[in-house]
Amino acid sequence: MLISRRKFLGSLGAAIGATTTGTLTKAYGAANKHFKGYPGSSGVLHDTTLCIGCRKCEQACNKVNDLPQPEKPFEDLGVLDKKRRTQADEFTVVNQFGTQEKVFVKKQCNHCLEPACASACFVKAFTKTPEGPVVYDASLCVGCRYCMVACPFDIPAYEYDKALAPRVTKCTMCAPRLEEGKLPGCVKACPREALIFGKRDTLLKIAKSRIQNFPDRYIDHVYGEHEMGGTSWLYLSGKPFETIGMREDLGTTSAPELTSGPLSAVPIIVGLWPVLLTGVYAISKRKDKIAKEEKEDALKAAELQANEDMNQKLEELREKITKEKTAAINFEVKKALEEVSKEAEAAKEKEAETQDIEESEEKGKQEE
Amino acid sequence: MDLDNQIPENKKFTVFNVVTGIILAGGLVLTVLRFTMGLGTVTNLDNTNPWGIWIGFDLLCGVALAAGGYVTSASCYIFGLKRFHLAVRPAILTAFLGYALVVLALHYDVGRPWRLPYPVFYSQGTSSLLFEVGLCVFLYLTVLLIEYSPAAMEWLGFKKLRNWVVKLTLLLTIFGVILSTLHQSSLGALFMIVPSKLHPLWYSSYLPVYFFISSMFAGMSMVIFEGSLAHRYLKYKMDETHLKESSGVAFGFAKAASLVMMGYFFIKIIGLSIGNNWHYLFTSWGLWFLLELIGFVLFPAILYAVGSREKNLVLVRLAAIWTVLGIMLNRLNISVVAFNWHLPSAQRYYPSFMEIATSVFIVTLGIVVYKFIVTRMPILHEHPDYKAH
Amino acid sequence: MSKVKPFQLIILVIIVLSFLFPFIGQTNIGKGDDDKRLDRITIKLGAELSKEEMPTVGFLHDLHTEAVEGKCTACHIEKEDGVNFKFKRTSEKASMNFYHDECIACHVEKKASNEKSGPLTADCRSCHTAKKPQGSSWERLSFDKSLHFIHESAKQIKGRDNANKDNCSACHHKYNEKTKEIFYIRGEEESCGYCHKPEEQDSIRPIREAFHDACVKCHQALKSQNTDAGPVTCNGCHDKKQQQKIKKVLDIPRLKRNQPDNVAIIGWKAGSETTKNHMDGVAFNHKVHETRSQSCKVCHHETLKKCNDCHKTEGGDSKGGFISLAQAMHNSDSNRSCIGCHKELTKNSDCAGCHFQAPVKKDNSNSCKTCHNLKQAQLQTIEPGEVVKKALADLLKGYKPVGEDKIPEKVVIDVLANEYMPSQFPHGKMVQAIFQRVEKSDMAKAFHTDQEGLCMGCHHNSPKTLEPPQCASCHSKKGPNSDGRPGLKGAYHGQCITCHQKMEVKSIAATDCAKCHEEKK
Amino acid sequence: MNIPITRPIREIKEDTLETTIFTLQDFMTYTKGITYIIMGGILVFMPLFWKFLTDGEDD
Repeated sequence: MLISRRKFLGSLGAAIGATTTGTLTKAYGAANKHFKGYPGSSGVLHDTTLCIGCRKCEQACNKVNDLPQPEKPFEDLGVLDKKRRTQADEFTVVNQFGTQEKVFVKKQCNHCLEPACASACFVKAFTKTPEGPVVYDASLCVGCRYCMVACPFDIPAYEYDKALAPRVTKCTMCAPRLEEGKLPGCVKACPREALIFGKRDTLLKIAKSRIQNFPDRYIDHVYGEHEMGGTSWLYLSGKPFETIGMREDLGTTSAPELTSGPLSAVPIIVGLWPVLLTGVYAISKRKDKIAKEEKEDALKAAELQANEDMNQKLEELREKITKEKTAAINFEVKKALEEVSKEAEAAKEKEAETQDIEESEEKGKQEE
Repeated sequence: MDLDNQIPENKKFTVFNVVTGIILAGGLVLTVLRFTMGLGTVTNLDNTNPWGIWIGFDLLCGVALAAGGYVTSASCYIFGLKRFHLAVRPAILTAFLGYALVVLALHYDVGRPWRLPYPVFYSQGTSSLLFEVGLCVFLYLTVLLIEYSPAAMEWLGFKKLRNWVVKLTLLLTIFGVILSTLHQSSLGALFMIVPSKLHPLWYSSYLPVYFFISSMFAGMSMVIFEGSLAHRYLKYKMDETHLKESSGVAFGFAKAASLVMMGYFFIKIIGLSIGNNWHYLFTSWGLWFLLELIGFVLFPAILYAVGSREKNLVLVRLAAIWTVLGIMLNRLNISVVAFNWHLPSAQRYYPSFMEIATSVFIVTLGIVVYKFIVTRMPILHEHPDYKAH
Repeated sequence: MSKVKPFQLIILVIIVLSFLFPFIGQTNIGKGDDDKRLDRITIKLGAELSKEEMPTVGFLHDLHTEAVEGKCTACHIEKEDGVNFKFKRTSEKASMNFYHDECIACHVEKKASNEKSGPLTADCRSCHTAKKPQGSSWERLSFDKSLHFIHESAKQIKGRDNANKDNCSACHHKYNEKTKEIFYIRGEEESCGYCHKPEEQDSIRPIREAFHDACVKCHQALKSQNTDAGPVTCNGCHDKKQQQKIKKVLDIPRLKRNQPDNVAIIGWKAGSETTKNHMDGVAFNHKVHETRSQSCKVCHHETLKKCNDCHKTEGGDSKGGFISLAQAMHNSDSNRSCIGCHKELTKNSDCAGCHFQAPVKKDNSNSCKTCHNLKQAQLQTIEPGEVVKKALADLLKGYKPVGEDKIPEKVVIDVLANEYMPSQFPHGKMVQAIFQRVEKSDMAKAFHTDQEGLCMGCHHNSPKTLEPPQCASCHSKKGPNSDGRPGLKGAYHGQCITCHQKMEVKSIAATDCAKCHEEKK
Repeated sequence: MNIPITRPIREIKEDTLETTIFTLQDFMTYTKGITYIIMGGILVFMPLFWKFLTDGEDD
């Protein structure tokens, strides 16, 4: 399926606009997004039944990529006795399998349609080009080696001996040569045409017709047609692929598909967590507030109670005092009336007592 | 009672100083080696095993164990559990240092460390989970720095700025939780791309969830563990509240960790069932998996439960150490031990002495810086000027 | 912190183990071949074992034969002319106790006489080991033509039918269900497997039992008479090394079972007047095909009946698995069919050089005629045997040689010469080598009607001619075509290297470039 | 076989500014790029909105 989109203009508005128009005009459901890779992209068909293990491809690769000369010359076929993998200075290796009937298999980057290295790279140092090759841009690479972890075919290698600017290296399908209209170095060098360069679709057809024409010669499977979402490099074999060092348990799910799940979970977290967390915060805050309010209410109530109690006491006191006063006055009046006729010295003493009572009365008022 | 700048008599040749001195000196030699001779000289990494313990231990374990920062600040500020307040600053500091060291360790591991800002500022590989990890770690490190800064400002006496930053606490905490959720889980999701390389018992579509959930109890255990260490060696730096209430923090986290670990145990079983990987349990890999799951998740979970019920601090601390080891085991299993499991042992990775020494160097560096800060800044006690929070 | 506490120690050990694990866990402890024996008989009592039961016993027969010095009667009950092959009983079922009693009794006896004895009562696990045996080195013994002839011609073997001098009736028999007796009819011998199936069927003994009973019993009997006898131990027949020691007779006289020399295989009822357009009949040389196959079974299944007894011309019936005669003869996936077997023969190193390179496609109309060469009319007039004989003779007459002067001796291949010098191709030598290989075989000569046709092995896709077009006419110098046709370089190398590989021309390695074209200096 | 290498397959139609995505990898990079921007927007917007939402209340 092809998805139409507006060119990414970099602004949020345009981006949102693009997604909405995309969904409105084309109305593609999320579940049926299916990408078939670049139409007309190139690849290489490796027919392992034809390979004679001459290492001419390795030699050519070494030459066109200006790699350092290996310890043992390419004519030394004893190298094949040991299983090898791609290294920083060997973009392709030929391995030998079987003891009686020997099978030779060339190993290099398979140039996946959905490359795991590109999916894993956090600086976009890997690109699947529309022409087919997966190319690497050393000027972006940080050297984290996640691409090497991600690659299901164990292809990318790393310049471990370089201290400061190590690169990840791998076969480029000779992308620079392709641009000049030349064939990849290995394909050109293969004397047996065990490597054919062409459009991937064409190669698939050729591979299938070979299987049909020579059913005894081939395993009925084109390796790379669907493996890890399909690869630009395709393989034919007469022996089960598992026995010639090619994993058959990789499945057909491509790397971007494998990671799309967790990647799509991320935005949801950013959307939900603020809501959830502020919600929790608000609830806990509110709980605190209620608790505080309740506490304050209780305090106020207690205060109120205390005030009332005091007022009552004061009232009682006042009443008592007033009563005493009146009683005293009455008593004094009575006494005065009774003793008016008494002596003048005795009258002076009584006056002082009355003054004392008045003072205490003033004190009570001040307290109020 | 001024706890700041109260440093014990300056004994130069204590055991601690001598040992750390040797390690740091060795680390410097290794640093020179790494940046002059390259990764190939210092590490046992090769093209088939591109990630070793610098990623498995320094990055994965480092990030998981530094989760104490978001766990503690979230429980204090968002969930309003005020009793964890005294644990927030040490936790934030450890988290900050932890992440800073993770970034430091990455400088050793990646080929061109000066390009580490590239994914964020220059060329965004948005389809990569490592991009998400990078972006979040970068942002979270910033958040942690700001969260930690009041302590430094109190020490330096920048009163106004400090008060302004403190007002951001809630916002930063929420940011911290979001960012932590993202990158803790993304670290697990890093391995989603390699179903063909990681052993099926560890590979699961729930990897991100496992990493996130386990980071929670990793963080809590780390806070308890650090607390017990600080209690032992930095007691003189603690104020009364700390001394009185730190066991409360331990029991609180013990209870929480125990609960989360039980949940984690069961979601691991669910993962086993969803992947239909039961038959692997009866292989030697299965025993190893069960050791991790039962020996280092279920067992410490029960230890925690018993410890918090009986208010047994020793048991809780033991459980914390156990859990921390379990987290390390889990992260190393995923990144190193069960990774490339199908390869013959000759092609497997085994860390070199220098790799281990570098990791030890970085951890030691962390302890030294922690000690430096804690002995000077108001981390384990409150600054007298800012008593009322 | 001065004293190491137990839990600190445990943690330390676990950390160390955790680092060592991938190496300990993944180290493969080599499994020896010691456990590979061929004489292991699993003693099974009825159904599947339940979990509570002890594992089955793997009984080593040869070990016991040795211990009792070859006396079968130590364990087997004697019956007329031989022993019963069930352990210490004739036909009744055995039980656990039975085995325990009988086995251990003997072991105890041995022990008592201070000889090396087997496990006793208490050593349950010595016999009942849960350890799975690491496969078996047991090999099926192929009773091929050579072995058949050895038995057929052995003087010490006496047939049950005194009327015939030969040995056939000693083994081959039929069974009368009413009288429950076996009898022999001359000329109707069949393969043992026709009645004796791998498992017991219709109360006919399974083939394994029948063979062991017949062979071992006879060998044992002959051995006791001190005459030259065949093997009596498991090892003797089923060990690969022992099998290789068996004498191979190469020049084997024809078997005598009244079989025809020549057969006319026809798609219509013999003698019936028919106007229908049938395919011509096939002249089949039965006699030659006999010498080419290891046993009659190769073509005839187990029955040794005529093909059209089961494979009827008009569609098949249940007896022939609903496979018609035409299908049976042309099925390219079966080694029993003409086409299938001949196709298999093209994989021989003498043939594969050309045939490997030829794609599977519909055979051309001419190829049918090679076999279908008997006209219906001829068969009605002349005696069929004679017609077939003549047709077969005609077949070989067709092979016409090409004059040597018409074959170029040397061809210089220089169209592509670039990195290397032009190749000096010894065309004549090559052609002669191919001719020689073809002429070795009558079959090849019959099918490749003339030498000119052999040229087309390399000069393929061209009509038969002595002046084929240049390779570059179809194969581009620039490389492969998008229809899958190889480029010139691929075509040359493909043709030469594949042929050398398939015809096992080992003197020239595919990677030895300079052998064919010198390197430019 | 010499197959001319076809150049820009990711054609950009000038009038509509439309391009076609052929690989899931490109699709993920593109959509995730936009999503990251949106995520940034959310992180800025939500606190402001929260502020707006709770401003009237006295804490």
